[in-house]
Amino acid sequence: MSGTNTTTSSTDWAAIRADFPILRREIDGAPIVYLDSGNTSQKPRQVIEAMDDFLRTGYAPINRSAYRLAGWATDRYEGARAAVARLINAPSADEIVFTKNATESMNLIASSWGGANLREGDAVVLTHMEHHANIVPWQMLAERQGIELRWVPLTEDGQLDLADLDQLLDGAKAFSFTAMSNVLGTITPVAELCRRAHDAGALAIVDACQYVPHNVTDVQVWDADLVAFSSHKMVGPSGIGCLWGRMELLDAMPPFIGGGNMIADVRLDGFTTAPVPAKFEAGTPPIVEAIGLGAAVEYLEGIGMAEIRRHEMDLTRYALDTLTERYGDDIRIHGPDNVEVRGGVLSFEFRDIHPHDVSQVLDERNVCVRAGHHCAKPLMRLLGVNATARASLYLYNDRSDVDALADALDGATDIFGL
Amino acid sequence: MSGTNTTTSSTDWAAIRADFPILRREIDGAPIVYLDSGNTSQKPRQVIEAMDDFLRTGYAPINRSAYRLAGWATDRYEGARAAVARLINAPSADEIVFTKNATESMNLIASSWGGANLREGDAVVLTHMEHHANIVPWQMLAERQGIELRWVPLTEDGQLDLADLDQLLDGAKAFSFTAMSNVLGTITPVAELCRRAHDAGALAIVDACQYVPHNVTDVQVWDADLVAFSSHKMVGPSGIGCLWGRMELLDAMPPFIGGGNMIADVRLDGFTTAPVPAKFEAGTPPIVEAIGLGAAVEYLEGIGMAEIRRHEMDLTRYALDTLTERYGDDIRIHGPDNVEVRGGVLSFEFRDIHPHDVSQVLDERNVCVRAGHHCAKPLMRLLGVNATARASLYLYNDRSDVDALADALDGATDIFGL
Amino acid sequence: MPGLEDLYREIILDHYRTPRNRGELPVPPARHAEGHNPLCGDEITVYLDVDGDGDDAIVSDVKVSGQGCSISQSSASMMSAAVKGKSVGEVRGLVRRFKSMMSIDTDGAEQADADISLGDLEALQGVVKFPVRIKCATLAWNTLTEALASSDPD
Amino acid sequence: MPGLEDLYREIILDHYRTPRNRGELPVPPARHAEGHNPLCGDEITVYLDVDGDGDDAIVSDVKVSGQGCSISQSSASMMSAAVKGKSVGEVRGLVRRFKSMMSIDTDGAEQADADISLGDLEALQGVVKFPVRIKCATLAWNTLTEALASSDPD
Ligand SMILES: Cc1ncc(COP(=O)(O)O)c(C=O)c1O
Ligand SMILES: Cc1ncc(COP(=O)(O)O)c(C=O)c1O
Repeated sequence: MSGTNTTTSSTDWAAIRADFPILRREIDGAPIVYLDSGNTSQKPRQVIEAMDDFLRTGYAPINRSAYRLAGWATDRYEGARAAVARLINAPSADEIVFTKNATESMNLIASSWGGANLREGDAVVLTHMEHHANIVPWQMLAERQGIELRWVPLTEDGQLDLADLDQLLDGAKAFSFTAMSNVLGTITPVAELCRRAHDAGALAIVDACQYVPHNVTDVQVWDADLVAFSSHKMVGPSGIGCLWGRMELLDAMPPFIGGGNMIADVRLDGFTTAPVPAKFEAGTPPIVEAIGLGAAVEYLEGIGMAEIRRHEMDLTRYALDTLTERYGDDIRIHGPDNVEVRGGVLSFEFRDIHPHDVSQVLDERNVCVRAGHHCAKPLMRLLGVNATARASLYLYNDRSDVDALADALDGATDIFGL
Repeated sequence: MSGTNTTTSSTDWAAIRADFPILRREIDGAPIVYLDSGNTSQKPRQVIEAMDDFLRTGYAPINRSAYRLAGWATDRYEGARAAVARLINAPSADEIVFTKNATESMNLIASSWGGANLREGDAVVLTHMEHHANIVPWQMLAERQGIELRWVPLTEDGQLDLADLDQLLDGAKAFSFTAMSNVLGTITPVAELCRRAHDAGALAIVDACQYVPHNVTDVQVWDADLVAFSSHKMVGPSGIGCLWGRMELLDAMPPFIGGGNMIADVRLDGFTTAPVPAKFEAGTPPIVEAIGLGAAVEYLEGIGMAEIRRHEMDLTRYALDTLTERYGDDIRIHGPDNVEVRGGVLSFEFRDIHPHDVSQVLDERNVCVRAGHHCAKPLMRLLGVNATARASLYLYNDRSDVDALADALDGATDIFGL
Repeated sequence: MPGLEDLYREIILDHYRTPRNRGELPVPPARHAEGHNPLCGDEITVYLDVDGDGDDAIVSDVKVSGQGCSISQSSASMMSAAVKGKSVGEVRGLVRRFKSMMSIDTDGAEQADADISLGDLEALQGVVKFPVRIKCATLAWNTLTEALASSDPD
Repeated sequence: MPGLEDLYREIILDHYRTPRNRGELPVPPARHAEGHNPLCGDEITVYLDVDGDGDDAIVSDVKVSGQGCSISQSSASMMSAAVKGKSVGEVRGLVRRFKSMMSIDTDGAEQADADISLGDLEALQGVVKFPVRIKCATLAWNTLTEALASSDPD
């Protein structure tokens, strides 16, 4: 398993930070304080260079041509698949499907698995903290096939309220839930949720978009059925996402996007499909992006996911403490206070200032946070806000970034005079 | 229009070739002769550097966050959309949808437009020279909605046989055809085909994947309704494709992939969609890839599409002549002989040697051609082969590449002794 | 970066803190439209009472509801004050004039409306220096245009 | 690059030019399976007459039809010659042995089958140096495995 035996002291976090060229960029004479990794992460030079080098010396088509350059490119592409499989401990690299992003992965699941297996009246259970990527595809399916959506409620401190879970799961065909909320930071008990889904005879589908980049992921320990995540949130390039699924499931699912590469044969009157994963990778795939993702996985493995998680837990604790100590009741941070069950995502209300204005004021000090609904409008309504400001941490952040955030918040007081 | 008034003499093709770093790579002490651009094209340093630079200094989320870095990135992303619109003379940049590849664009069309507008028994007309990307999505729709597919046949020399077109179009709801065949090189009379589709009350859908990279494209002169193409075939990065459509059409089409960015609002009981193009761009888009595509368009514009077309016509003529002069009846090149109606794609049979073996022998001299069915199995059956070898040219190729191909073919004779 | 004082002018903060014409109007007879800013989650609803027909009809009352940031809320408040009592034709001119100030292309209409006074709204000029906020400033105006275009209530 | 003579051995070209056991067998009683190499469009069908049950059953006849490159065709021809008359158990061992020569992981089965002689098939060893061609060489073998596994014809 990746880096589980690295000891804390061995990691030079300053050197890691230095791997990210953009963090050395200055705007108005001061460096960028990037606190928007929950949105999309920055890339280390190792990833940038792998892509650059491949484009300069190795670019070629995948799976189609027989000359050596094409063979080597295909090997690199498949190597990236193997790297992703290793990262999440998938039993086989062939169970990794490359998509364009986690959103496509979720749509593939809802449309292909859902389309083939759900009938009018069948229920799918979601939670109240889902990202739109794990809501809208099911609503689209509901429009087409009349399925019922059920929602797991939340507790006061932003965890899943599992009191009525068995009831919700009763008769349900699937339970699709996030492993970590992109708004609250809440880490859900994935293995337990998978078990309870299975006990109820439902499929366990995990949106691991916020989880994989920050934690040791083991889909076999989870005993999940289908798992979606994105490269761009885990120091990899944009333009590529992943889907992992158990082979029997993927094998039985109909294709989602049709075209070249996903077929065994095409005749005027119909087509037959290629084996998984090709079946789900129609058209020219994100070739350079896969190479970049492979390099990203190697970069993360080099540090160790357990080590990254420790770093982020430490930093999250520091952030929670610093902001509360400095601003007391003037700041309200959503989600659990216990960093054992939360990642480095801090959504907050600051006094009565609209998050958009908070973000504007922070931006004057180059502090980059997201203000908005974070593609989780149902959760926003539950929280009683239409937006929050959100600072999200990653392996390249350190305490100075948290301090910069805390300092910059003072600016908002000056302007809005509250 | 891009470069229509550049004169032939002004272009330094050697300098252009030098822009492509991979063409300087040597394998076994000799440079690569890349003749597989119909599959995927190589990238100039201008595109590679634009992506590299953006990753090092400008990477940020699109359309979501409000700090300046994110605003600038969004501007660059939208700038790429405007560049693509300019390249094909689209009336508005908002009519350009970024997808993952042309295959997704075609699936979006078939699933969204087709799904909403076609009923059991409705007919869609395709041609016998389509790529699987313009066949399988319609077959998938046929499976779901029972539509009928009709096929325009080909003439002896690999052009569309339009003798019975009106009959085929009679009562059809859409005519979806390629602007240029990826096997035969045939350029189809797109404007005429659009007109005849419209006369019959059918939508005109153009697979312009092989056309846009090599020709002046004007979707308004064509009077097309929906047009699909890919970045990676036009010196741009992998991982991004394009769809252009008339705004009224796109506006009326339901979403294809659901999730973040494509919504106006999401509630537990349903969602409303954002305006086009966001409606069709769910999830984190190919950000870096769009920046690269924008740079690719600028690169092509800098030379001028008309000028590129002239260069390729000249080279195609040279290739047809050289190969026929050298090998006479031993080589059979598919497709039209008139370069006015063919692009630089040369599929051929060489003696009785299997294309895969031809490609192997060529690879020993670093000559990269594709051997296979080129994702056009119905066309292969019509040609009576199960594969061809295919050399495809682009702006960075010159006569030395054609000569290298002709020379290397000799090697096949030595081994197979025919 | 231009100073934040260019953005957060006193008059803007005043409209933000004390928004004019907040509330709803009964529909019908009022027309209304709802606007979203997907970037920040802002939602706004504009209600209009319009008396008469065509460009000469008078916007006799206007109300705005919803939530948003200082820029979108103050812009909505100033918009409401500016359009109340004006004719539909005048309101359209004002919309064009405002959008042109926000440097949004209005097909050269700019010249024709150059003499329309924006009054308090001039304070929003500073937003142009903060391009991501332009959508905040124009949300109310786009929603106003939609409300005007929404089919006659009866 | 390793020389092409490593790939195109004389014995391979011989099997390519004069393929053994070409044709079809009536189904049923024969079992059959169809294989595709999506890379190059090669298609192959393997027909088997199997007498008896289980691992001791005998492959009494085998035919191969389809089109393909020199490597896939010669591999199919050599395969057909090698399996004809062998027991199903022996055939399975041969498949494992061949795949292991093609450096395709067969879960350590390699050792157990190391003593199985490949005969002419050894000539295909050179394919390993041309990784993209491995799929050509194994197409017939994968199709053979499928044909063996295809449900009893009656
Ligand atoms: C004519 C044609 N259409 C569609 C496609 C599919 O493009 P992509 O693989 O980029 O999706 C291709 C390229 O493979 C093509 O040549
Ligand atoms: C929890 C969660 N799920 C899904 C997504 C969608 O990922 P992507 O935008 O890469 O498709 C995101 C990120 O935006 C997310 O945070």
